[in-house]
Amino acid sequence: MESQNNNNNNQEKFRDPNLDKRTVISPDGQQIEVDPLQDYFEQARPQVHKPASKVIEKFLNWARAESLWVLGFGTGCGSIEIPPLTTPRFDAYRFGVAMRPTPRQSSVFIISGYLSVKTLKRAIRSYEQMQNPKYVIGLGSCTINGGMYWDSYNTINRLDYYMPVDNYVAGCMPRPEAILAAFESLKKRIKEGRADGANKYAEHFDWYKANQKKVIKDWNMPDYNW
Amino acid sequence: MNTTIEETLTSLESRFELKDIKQQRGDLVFVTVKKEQLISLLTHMRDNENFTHFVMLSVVDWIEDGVFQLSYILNNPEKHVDIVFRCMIERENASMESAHHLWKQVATYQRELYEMYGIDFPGSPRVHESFILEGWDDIPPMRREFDTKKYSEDTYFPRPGRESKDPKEHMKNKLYPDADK
Amino acid sequence: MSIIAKLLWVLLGLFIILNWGLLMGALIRKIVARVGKRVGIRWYQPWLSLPMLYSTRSSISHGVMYYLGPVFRLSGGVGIFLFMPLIVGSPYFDNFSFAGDVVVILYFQFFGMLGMALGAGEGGHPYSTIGISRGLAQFTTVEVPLTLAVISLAIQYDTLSIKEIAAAQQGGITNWTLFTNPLATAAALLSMLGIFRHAPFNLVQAPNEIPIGPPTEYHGTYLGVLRTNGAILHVIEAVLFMNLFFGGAGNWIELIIKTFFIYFFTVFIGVVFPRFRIEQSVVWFLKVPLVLGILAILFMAI
Amino acid sequence: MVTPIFIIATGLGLAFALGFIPKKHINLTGILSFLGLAFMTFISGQWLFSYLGNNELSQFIFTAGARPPFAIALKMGQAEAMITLLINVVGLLSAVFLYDKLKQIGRNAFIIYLVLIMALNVIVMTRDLFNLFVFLEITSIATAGLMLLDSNLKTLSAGFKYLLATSLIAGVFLIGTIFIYSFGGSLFIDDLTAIGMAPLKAVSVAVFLLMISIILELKPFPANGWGLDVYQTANPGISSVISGGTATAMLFALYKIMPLSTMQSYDILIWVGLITFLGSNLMGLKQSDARRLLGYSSIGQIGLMISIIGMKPYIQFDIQIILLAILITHLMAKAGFFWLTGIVGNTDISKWGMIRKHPEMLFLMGTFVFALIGFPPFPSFFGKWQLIMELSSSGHFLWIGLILLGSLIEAVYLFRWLGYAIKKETATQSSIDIRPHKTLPTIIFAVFLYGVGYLASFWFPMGGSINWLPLAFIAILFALDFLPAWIKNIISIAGLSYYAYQIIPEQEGLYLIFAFIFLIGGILTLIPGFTNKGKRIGFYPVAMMMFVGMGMLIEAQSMLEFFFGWELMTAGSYFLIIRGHRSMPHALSYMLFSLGGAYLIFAAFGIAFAGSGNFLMSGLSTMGGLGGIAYTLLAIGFMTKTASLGLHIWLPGAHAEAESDVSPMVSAILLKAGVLGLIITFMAMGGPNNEYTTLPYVLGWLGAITALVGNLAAAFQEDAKRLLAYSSIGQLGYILFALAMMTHLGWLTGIGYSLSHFAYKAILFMGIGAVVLRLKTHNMFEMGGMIKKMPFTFIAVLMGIITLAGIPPLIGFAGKWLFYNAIIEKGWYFQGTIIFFAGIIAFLYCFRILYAVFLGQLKDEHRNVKEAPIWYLIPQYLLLLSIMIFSAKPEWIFQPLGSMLAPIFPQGQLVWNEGGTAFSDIGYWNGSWVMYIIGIMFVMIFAWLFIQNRKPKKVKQFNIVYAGEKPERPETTHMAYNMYSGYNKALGFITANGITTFWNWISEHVTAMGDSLRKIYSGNGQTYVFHIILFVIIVYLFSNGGF
Repeated sequence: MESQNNNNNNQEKFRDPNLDKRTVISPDGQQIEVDPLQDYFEQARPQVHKPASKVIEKFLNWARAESLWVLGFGTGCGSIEIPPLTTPRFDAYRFGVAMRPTPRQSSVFIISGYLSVKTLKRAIRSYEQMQNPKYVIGLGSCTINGGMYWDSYNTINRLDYYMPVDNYVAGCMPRPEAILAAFESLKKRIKEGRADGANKYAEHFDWYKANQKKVIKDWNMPDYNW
Repeated sequence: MNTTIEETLTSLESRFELKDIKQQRGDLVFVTVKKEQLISLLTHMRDNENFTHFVMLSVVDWIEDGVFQLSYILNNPEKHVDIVFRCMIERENASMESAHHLWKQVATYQRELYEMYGIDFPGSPRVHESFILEGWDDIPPMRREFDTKKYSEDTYFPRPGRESKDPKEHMKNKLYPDADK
Repeated sequence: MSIIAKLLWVLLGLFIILNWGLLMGALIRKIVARVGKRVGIRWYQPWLSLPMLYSTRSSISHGVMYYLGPVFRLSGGVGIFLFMPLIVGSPYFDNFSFAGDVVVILYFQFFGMLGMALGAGEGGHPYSTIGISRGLAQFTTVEVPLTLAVISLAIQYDTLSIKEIAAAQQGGITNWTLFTNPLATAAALLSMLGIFRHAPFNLVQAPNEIPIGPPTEYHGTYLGVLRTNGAILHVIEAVLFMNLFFGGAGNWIELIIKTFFIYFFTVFIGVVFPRFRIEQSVVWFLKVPLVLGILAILFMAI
Repeated sequence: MVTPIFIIATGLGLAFALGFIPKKHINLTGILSFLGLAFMTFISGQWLFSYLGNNELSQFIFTAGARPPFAIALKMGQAEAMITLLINVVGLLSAVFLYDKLKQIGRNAFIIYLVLIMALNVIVMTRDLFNLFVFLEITSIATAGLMLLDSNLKTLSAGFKYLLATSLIAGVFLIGTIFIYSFGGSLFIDDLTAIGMAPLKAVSVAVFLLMISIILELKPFPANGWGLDVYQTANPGISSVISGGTATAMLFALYKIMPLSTMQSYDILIWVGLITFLGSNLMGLKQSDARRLLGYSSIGQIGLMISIIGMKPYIQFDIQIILLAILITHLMAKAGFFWLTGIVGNTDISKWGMIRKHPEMLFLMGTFVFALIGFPPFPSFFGKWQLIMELSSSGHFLWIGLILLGSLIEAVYLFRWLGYAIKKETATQSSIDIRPHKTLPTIIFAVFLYGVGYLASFWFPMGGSINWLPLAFIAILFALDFLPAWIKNIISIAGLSYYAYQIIPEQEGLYLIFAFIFLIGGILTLIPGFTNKGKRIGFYPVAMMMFVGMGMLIEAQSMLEFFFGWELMTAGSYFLIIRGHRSMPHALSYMLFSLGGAYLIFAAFGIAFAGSGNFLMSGLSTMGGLGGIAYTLLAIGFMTKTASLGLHIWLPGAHAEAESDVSPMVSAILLKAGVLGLIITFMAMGGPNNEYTTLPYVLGWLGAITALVGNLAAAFQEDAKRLLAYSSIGQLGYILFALAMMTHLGWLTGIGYSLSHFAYKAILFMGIGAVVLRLKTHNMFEMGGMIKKMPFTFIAVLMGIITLAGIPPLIGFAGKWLFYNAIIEKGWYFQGTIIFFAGIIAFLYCFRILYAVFLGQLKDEHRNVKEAPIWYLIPQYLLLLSIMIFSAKPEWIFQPLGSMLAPIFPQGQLVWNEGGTAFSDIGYWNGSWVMYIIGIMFVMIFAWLFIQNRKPKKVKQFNIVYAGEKPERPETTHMAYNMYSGYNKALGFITANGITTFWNWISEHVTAMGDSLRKIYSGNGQTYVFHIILFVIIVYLFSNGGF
């Protein structure tokens, strides 16, 4: 399995000392070897979760679509466009959109602008910690094709190579109205049952991982972040 | 020490080899010094001339001349005067004496320079650890021989169909299509 | 009444309370939104969120206690409901209040808190623990004025039975504890601010600082259970105050109106005031509310 | 019958004869001396035997066949026989101990030694004043001679000072004798007594001189610098003769001449004695030299005996018996102790840790220390008991106070020393000299002490009713200490079970409850002991001592038995506590608080005896006019065990540092002894309608504040066991409060709480103890994640915590519910609110201990930790089972409890209906229904969640959302250190260490006082002489009504 092949050429150079194997002495004097990656983190691959029967799924998708819980994670400059959503002028709450502070409880991940490699690592981790079903909105040109950072040495060009994206919002930067429109279009997608990014991610897990690992040279985290 | 910046420079000249003294403004002077004398000069400035504040350290890549130009900017907080000491170092195996013992924060600048330009500062704390790039394995990205566009195309899956236009031409064509005619 | 019938009535009561809790939450949020010149959520939003949460396809578990945490929490909420008489004089909606008096309810609050705290604790997230330690710390002093108020009531009515206290307030608005024992009511209302944990006493969840405190790791079904509990608990705590201080409820309409205003009171305060730090809120409850509570007892005992 | 004149003859004759034996036959000299001493012993022994058999009249022996004043009269009565026997035994055994020393010095040493012993015998027997003077001189010369034999500069100087002082004293005696003769015309004491010439002023001066000189011989404080140097520098063998023999003889001499004097002189004795007792012990506080320390102790004890002689007119009981009991204990223990210092060979008490390598020596030392303090079963216990009772019934409470204070101070330094010996690490190499001729005498005296203790119990009223069988069992356990621990554990459990089987069926009412807690609890807490490998030297006897002591509290019909049991329990628990890892200071403070408390109880018993005239426990309810004081004393005394605020500072350390299976014993069980005491006190006060309303009121407040401070302090602890210990303080505060309410519901709460506290605190301490056992740390922030490793322990601890916190449906809630009702009924609203506040604060530490130990992040080094040993789990789950049963059926426990309390508190009982609902006047509660409802609901909700969420992915410890990062180490992700920092900022001031500071202040000042007193001992001979003269003058002036 490719994700097992965690060693690129620079493994030694980018060693994360926190993930080194180490030996500790237990209270009764035994030596215990700790392999942080194995012992601290669950690394199992994500599973594809079959939708429920059609009628029920339709109802559930409606419920999901009408209560979108957004992870408050600002990745790039677009994150400044998100807070206005909760203000009286735009008031996303009336569309069933709410902000959540933790990935565990969120269903929508807005990648708000360019993603440097460093941020990508955190974004992947947060994305993987969200529960199925989960949706991604790519905000701004940068997530589509790199935007004004298209030739930067450190910024990714296409978000959909690293995680399944449901909606892109073009613009540099898109205004909050555009984001609201994105929510509406996402809702439509969900209700139609087409927003199945989490399962897509699980199905094409190896491909996504390979892409991720191609740009993240110092891969120092579990292959899947539960 | 009620000296003006000119007097300071005069007194410095008697001790160090200063070249290309250029007074940009009343309170800003650029001076080029030799690599070997730089650290002792900085020390002197800090201890005797009251230039106690280290503003920043930056670098210019003169690839044509085969040198890096390091600029150490010092500030005299009482007289509000800045002096910039420039220092040329070889581009090949670039290395410079570390100044972190004078001001702690210099170490951070030096880490950045090492990561972005590959200039080594032996002895500087944590200088070889990655600074803002996590897992960079190519030549330092800010060196001018590094082709960032090619790197990006090779690495980041460029989306086909993207067009790049020269902004000036594009805007001209868009706004004044008839200007040339 | 046979036990089956009893159970059915209890379930009916629970159903009403749950739905009223969801609606009340939505209404309150709507009012708060209007205060901020927003439109606010749709009134049926809570009914959408619950299926959304319950239908999460994947979930994780940090361990047995983590799994049981929401169970404890909801048991706490439903338990208080079960021991609470809802409608004065109604044999159908007095639930299992024959099993214990107000003391049982006061102490059963801890059941859910402790279970939830342990569940969140096993989640292993430091923010959860910070939230819990703040919540417990704040709760210690929140309960003091309430205790004093309940003692004052017990002296006043010579009983600890909620049913009897509520029954004693029937026959006109002037018979309410609010008017017959205003000091105790004031103490209890202030302590209620801490029980409902709106601002200025919402440091426990402190959304901007320690994500959301105890339930940081909870998601999906777990969170659904917690939200279900929240809906029930808010109403039933309000019912407690209603029974003790605001004359109980003769019918469901009365219950709905009274609980709404009781709950709204805390929200209203919360909209107006900023958040306290934990050492400030702990001490705050030992100042004015405590003095009010002591006066309430002196007032009744002498 | 060999006439006592042979004692003199043997002594003198041998002394002369030895001179003729050539120096090289030193062994022959030695053997002859031993034979002589043995013969002297035999003579005394045979006389004593004859007196014991049939109450013969005392024998007078007139030398030269004439009556006084023409000849010297000796008397050999029962007392003389006893005293000479003691002196001769000490002499003989000391000689054995000193054998190599004497032999090394040579023939003269034997001669002097024989003369000394003989002279002491004569001092006891003679009835002639001049003869007394002569032998006083001989004694002092012989003593000095013996000291000087050991030739070094220090002994030389000490011996010289000794000679100087004793000559002066003898001079005073001689002047007195001359006066007497000139007025009375006789030197025969009995004749002089018959004349009855005391009223004459001049005579009284003469008698005063006689008396004061003998007192001076007994080294009264502060004119005793010369005597102390002797103890410090002389060979321990000699010291034992001086302390045991010479002092005994002198005391008897004093006793003998007292009939000559006036009543006023008795008062002098009392005050001189008491001041000596107190002053000498005070100065012992800062002493670090073993022998000088023993010297202070000796002088103190002798001072006590002087004062007892003086108390003769005030005591109805035969004072000889009291004196004898104390004297024997002092003589044997002190002689043994001096020998022990010779055996150990290091005189710095802080270095005595080396004695640990020889447990039998440690055992001896413990025996002597406990004997000296007056613990049971030693004779001095009975002596002091009777003394205090008698003084009390004659109304001399000041003296009682001084005696008890002095004893307490003595306990401070002796127990500190014992603590060093048991616990203090010492780098010094062991240099213990355990040759048989050194150890044998010591062992003999230790054994004697126990034997005489047993005999002594029959000399005193009610003493015979003490049940010695369990004590014999303990003795057997001591003897079997070489066996592996598990065998001893089985034996102990069997023994305790048998004891329980004997006691429990006989009990009824509240005693039954406590018998159950003490004995069944004892059995349960012994079970974890099976995990111990090896021998666990010394554990089982002392554990049994504690449990037996508590059993005796239950059994006790008389105050004597109760106090006997109380002291036994204290001693046993002291040894249990000091076994802990860093327990030395905590064990000491435990012992001091316990002793202090015990002495207060003692004093109160005295008052009760004065009031009721008998020793029965029922006498406690007839206190005479002093009820208020007596009950206060009792309450404070018992509160030292329940660790109420102000008296609690010993508890956290003692409980936390104790071994894992000892903590539940001392916390769950031992504290209940204090509760039992309080219950007895309150019952004696007369139930609900007593006349002492202030005391319960004050205690109620005290209990409430204790609960608050204890719980708050518990919330701020980092040490898991300390947390539980502070929680015990808090919980005991509840109990005190509940009992102080003095209502039916209050007591129901208090006793119910005692029971449930027993159960859950045992579970918690065993659970946490097992964790500590496995993790080898007490710090909670170093633990974490144990739920995965020790799930069964977690369940038990969780249930314990739920019970503790009083959350329905477990039985702990019963306490809370009852509290509400009781408080409102009683009208103690504000105290009650504090109690509730404390109860809610309990949640802080409840959560903290559960979270920090069992939840949160597992540490790397604990990955291989195993579940707690099965022996820890068994008792926990047994207790848990009982908690569950009574939670489901609270009426099974509270209904019988209620009917037990009904005779005492008929008002305000709970009413139970058939469905198991309890009705108070204001509230109602049905434990069974609450249990069913919550149980069924919990299962249903769990099923609901399970249906919704069947297969959650099990993840590992770092799979947490961490703002996109990943945690680095479990240590930095476990939020356990200073968990309630905000709370501490707000309310932490309440737990500021004011009380500890207060007690430290007291101990510092007392010690400093002792230290400054010591400055009078300049070490200068002239100064000492000046002291003596000044002493005589001052005492004279005082005896004549002031300056």
